[in-house]
Amino acid sequence: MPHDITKKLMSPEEAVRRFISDGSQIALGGFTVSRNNMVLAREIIRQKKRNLHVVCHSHGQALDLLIGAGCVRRLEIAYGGMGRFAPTCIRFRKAVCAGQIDIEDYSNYQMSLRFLAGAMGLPFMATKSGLGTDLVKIEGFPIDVRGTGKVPSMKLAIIENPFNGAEDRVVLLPALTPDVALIHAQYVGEDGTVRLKGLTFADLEQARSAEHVIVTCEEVVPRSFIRDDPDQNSLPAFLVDAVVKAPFGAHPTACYQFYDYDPRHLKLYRNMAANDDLFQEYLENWVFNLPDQEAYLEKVGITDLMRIKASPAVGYAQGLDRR
Amino acid sequence: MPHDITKKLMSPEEAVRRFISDGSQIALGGFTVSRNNMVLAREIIRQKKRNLHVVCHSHGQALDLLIGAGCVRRLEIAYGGMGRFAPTCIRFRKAVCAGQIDIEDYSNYQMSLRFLAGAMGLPFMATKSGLGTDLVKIEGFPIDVRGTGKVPSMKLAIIENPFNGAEDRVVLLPALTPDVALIHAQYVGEDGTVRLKGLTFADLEQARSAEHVIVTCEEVVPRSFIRDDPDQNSLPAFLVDAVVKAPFGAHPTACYQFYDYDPRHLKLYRNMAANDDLFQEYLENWVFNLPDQEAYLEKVGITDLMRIKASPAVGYAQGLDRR
Amino acid sequence: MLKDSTGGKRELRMNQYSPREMMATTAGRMINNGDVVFAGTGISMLAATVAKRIHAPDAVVFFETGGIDPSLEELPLAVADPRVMAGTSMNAGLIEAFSILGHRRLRTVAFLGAAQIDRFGNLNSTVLGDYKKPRTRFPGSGGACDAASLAWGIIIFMQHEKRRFVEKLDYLTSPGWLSGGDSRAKAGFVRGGPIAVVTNLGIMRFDHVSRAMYLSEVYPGVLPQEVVANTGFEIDISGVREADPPTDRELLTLREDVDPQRLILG
Amino acid sequence: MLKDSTGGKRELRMNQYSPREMMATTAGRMINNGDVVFAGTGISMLAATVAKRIHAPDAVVFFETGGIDPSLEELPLAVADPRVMAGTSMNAGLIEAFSILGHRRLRTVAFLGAAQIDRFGNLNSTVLGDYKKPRTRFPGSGGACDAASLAWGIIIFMQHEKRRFVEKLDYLTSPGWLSGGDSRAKAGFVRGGPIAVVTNLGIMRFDHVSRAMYLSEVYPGVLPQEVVANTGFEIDISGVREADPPTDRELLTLREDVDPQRLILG
Repeated sequence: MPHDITKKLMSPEEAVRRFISDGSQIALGGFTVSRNNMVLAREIIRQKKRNLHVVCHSHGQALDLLIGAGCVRRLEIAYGGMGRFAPTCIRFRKAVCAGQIDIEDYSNYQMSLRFLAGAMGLPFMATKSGLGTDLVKIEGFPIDVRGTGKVPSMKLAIIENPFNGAEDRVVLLPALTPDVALIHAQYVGEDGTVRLKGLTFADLEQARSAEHVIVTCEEVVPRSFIRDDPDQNSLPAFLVDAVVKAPFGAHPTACYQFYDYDPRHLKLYRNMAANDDLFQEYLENWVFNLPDQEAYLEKVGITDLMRIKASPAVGYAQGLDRR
Repeated sequence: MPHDITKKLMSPEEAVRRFISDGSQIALGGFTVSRNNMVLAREIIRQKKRNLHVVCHSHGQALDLLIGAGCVRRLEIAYGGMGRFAPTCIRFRKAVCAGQIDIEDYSNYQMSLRFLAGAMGLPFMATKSGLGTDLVKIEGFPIDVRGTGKVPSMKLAIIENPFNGAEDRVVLLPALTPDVALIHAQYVGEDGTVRLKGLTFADLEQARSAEHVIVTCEEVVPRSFIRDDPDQNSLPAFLVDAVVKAPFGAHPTACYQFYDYDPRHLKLYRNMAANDDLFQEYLENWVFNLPDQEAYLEKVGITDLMRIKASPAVGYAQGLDRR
Repeated sequence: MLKDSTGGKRELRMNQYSPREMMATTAGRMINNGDVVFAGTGISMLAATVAKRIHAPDAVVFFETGGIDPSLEELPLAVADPRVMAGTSMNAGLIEAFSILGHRRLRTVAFLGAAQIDRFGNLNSTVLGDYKKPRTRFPGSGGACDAASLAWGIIIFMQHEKRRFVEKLDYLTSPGWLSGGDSRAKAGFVRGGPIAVVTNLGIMRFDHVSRAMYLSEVYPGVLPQEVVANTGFEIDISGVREADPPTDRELLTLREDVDPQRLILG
Repeated sequence: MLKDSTGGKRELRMNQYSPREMMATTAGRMINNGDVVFAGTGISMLAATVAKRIHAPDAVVFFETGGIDPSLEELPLAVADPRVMAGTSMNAGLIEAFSILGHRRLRTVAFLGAAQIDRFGNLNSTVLGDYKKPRTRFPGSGGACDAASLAWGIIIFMQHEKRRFVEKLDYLTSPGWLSGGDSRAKAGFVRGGPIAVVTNLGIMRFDHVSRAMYLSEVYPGVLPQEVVANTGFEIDISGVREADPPTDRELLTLREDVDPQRLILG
């Protein structure tokens, strides 16, 4: 059968080894508490990838873990937070204040437009968002990295709208074309087609903008299932390089229709991330000492996983104690 | 119940009367042989709207009928054809050759980008498509209409990519913000939510770019049905001004999962459109002499309608004689 | 304003209410029926939801993440919470959400918070101290700059403290009225700007000409001088009046219907 | 090249084939396994489908309308035919389709036709005569200009007639090699350009330096001079060879599997 995924199906270990190098520019899918690609984030840390250039819009857990583990050198971002569990991502804040990472601030729409430009093969996108703010006035990246690697020659450009005359100024945002996009999906068909359920955030734009795409998923489903309603599908097989079957692969963040975020784990993380020694202990306990996702899930334990299991009626865990 | 469509549900007659005026800029949804909003096109002709400024990408039957009936003054378009039934739309060709309409040529991607820019509130979109061609070198609209009404000040602009230096030229395309978009959908929920099935073409960008949106539909379905899987929905209620229940509203073009295009009617049309007198007869027989969609469907007849009824297995009429 | 000094938060009586309850109901009243509300989490969720349940049933709540008109049977704790994906009219993505936010035919009202605000309603949610070597780092713009740039109007929630109401922002993340007067239009914006600032002390609005912030209302029991003392720039208090306290219906809706777990009410 | 002079089209024997069958199989062989093929209707559908069924099972056919990898159990007669929406891996829209077309990581090959072609493979599908007062009007670019601008490569189908192979186009709708040499890159394109022109007489390709069209292959029974006589500009025929006729398998697949109704084969 043509278009099957047997050649693309691989372990997280293989996917990270093959598609991510030191210095890679990687786009993180998901949004704050949802569909963070945690299984790949933990594997990147295990493989001690360094100097990553992360591009995302609003991101949370995977980003914070990667930064805390010292994998990230450069970051283009709109928001680093985990909602009520960490209004500002903890290791992110520490790293920025300590000057350990170079950061370039954009807004969510700006970052989404940059991914969309890359996805559509357009050189840049124009917007009015940000005029008059420090987002358009202040560059975060040092001048000497400008134009090197995947860093654009300017953060952005402000031009006059040629259709409206000098008074009408617009912001031009350079396209993003990351080396790899990391996406966690609910379903991948045996034909390689990807289906996201619930909000897609900017995952599709990120995937379409990237040179390579790794999709981890909750379920690999038969071709007949995924092709039964193609209107619901999100990415064609030919844009995906690696498929990793990883149930609960977004834990402790949520995966709509499969499981909720895990408030107990996120609180545990928050407490340990606040302290350098405890954070190292977290990395040892939850990343380095665990060889793979199976071991991780064993450590989380069936009780906590069942607690966050989504109700099929609403797609989250109804009545979950989130205080 | 909030968000219901009782205030928006109306007849084609009322929808056209309220939202379309002489000179309006209207975006036609659908694509060549599919989901042309025929029920509104016939009503616009009945109400003798004049000097319409039509904007579309690849369009067929509705466009040709509107042009033939003398409703259109200006046209921005990428393609006027009906596939094998009329490689070039017949009345369209006649009107262009006779200088009866002003025409501005773009490509499909260019027009789609212009709708997307309007939908996203962006002033323009950049692309490489068309560099070096007459599409970017020759303006079709007379100079004296430039900058008037909804006509942009220039067809397009070519600039140097500020991120890459002088050698890298790009085409800037002005956003479209039509007065009205005409969309034919499969489903509208009682909460006003619109669901398109099959290919969406640029319908969603057209609707989101417009000041007003008229949606005709095959079925009005209960709120519980449309909200059961919001991932499948296409437009929120607050972007829709009028909902018109119009079964077979795209006939003689196709509506995926409901009916196929009607080869007999399209051949009838082709033969009559080729001759000015016969075309007037077509308009009399199929538009002016019929008060509404019910009368139109009675005239088409149940036999022909059943012949094109879509198989639920594939969404079109399997084995339909299309020679 | 009565603080909840009785201990049991769940035993608040109807004639008592917390600052958060006052803020949520006050802001909720600014929502008109038919508005399209760009909600964040926290108190803005309460404001939007209480408005929808009481006087603005046709208001539509949507999130920058793409969730449009969710049923909100449980309160989301983040804009990407799966609770914003349930019972929606449509699950879209960021591109669609921000397109809606800036759609010229919609009266979109966005709720924002920030670490700092200046007299023209410009906001900082990025850093304190020097941007290149910050004293502390906040999450960043997220969609705040986009909302402040593109929405029909924004309503800002703040804790009223001198260190937050500052003469000069450490970083201008989200545009308010910029440097006042017509500077916002001159910068290139075609609409928008701050409507009001809702704090734990009262409501600030902006002069229609100078675009400078003034004190519009104080909550019952708050003195205008308290606002002056907690504001780091000069503020006109000459036109102040006392705000209406939450009604019984508003409080009941908030406590029993919108946030029974007191996840946000605290 | 044997014309079907026997009358019964369905009775064509395997050693007989029509020009259309020759064109479809010839172009089909230019598709590599794994290519992402931007198909139009007509003969390009046949070429793509016969390639997929024989030597390029992993090639993916998609349409500018947004249909990706449809099952094509029946032949679509237009790119918006509901037959391009059935059994697909994904039903998208134009924006997604053109994004795929230009995607730098994909080897996208587009099939195009036109009313006129020049020596550098530039195409006219807009007008004959003056643009402002045309002698006749064609449908226009549609996605052709986009495909010729953005795809990895294009393959062009033409009837080989002098009035179609012209010294100067009446209107340049879709960019080929523009004025030859490196003019395409200089215009701002980062890839693409015509690979071949497949006509009822043979196959034309383009010199790698001058980018001028030359005759690469003639069909069995066609003389190179016939090509010269039907070409409105000078064409190099010095390297011509005879093309391989369709194989039995190709013809069987075309006739019995791909287009049994002879909707396109005629």
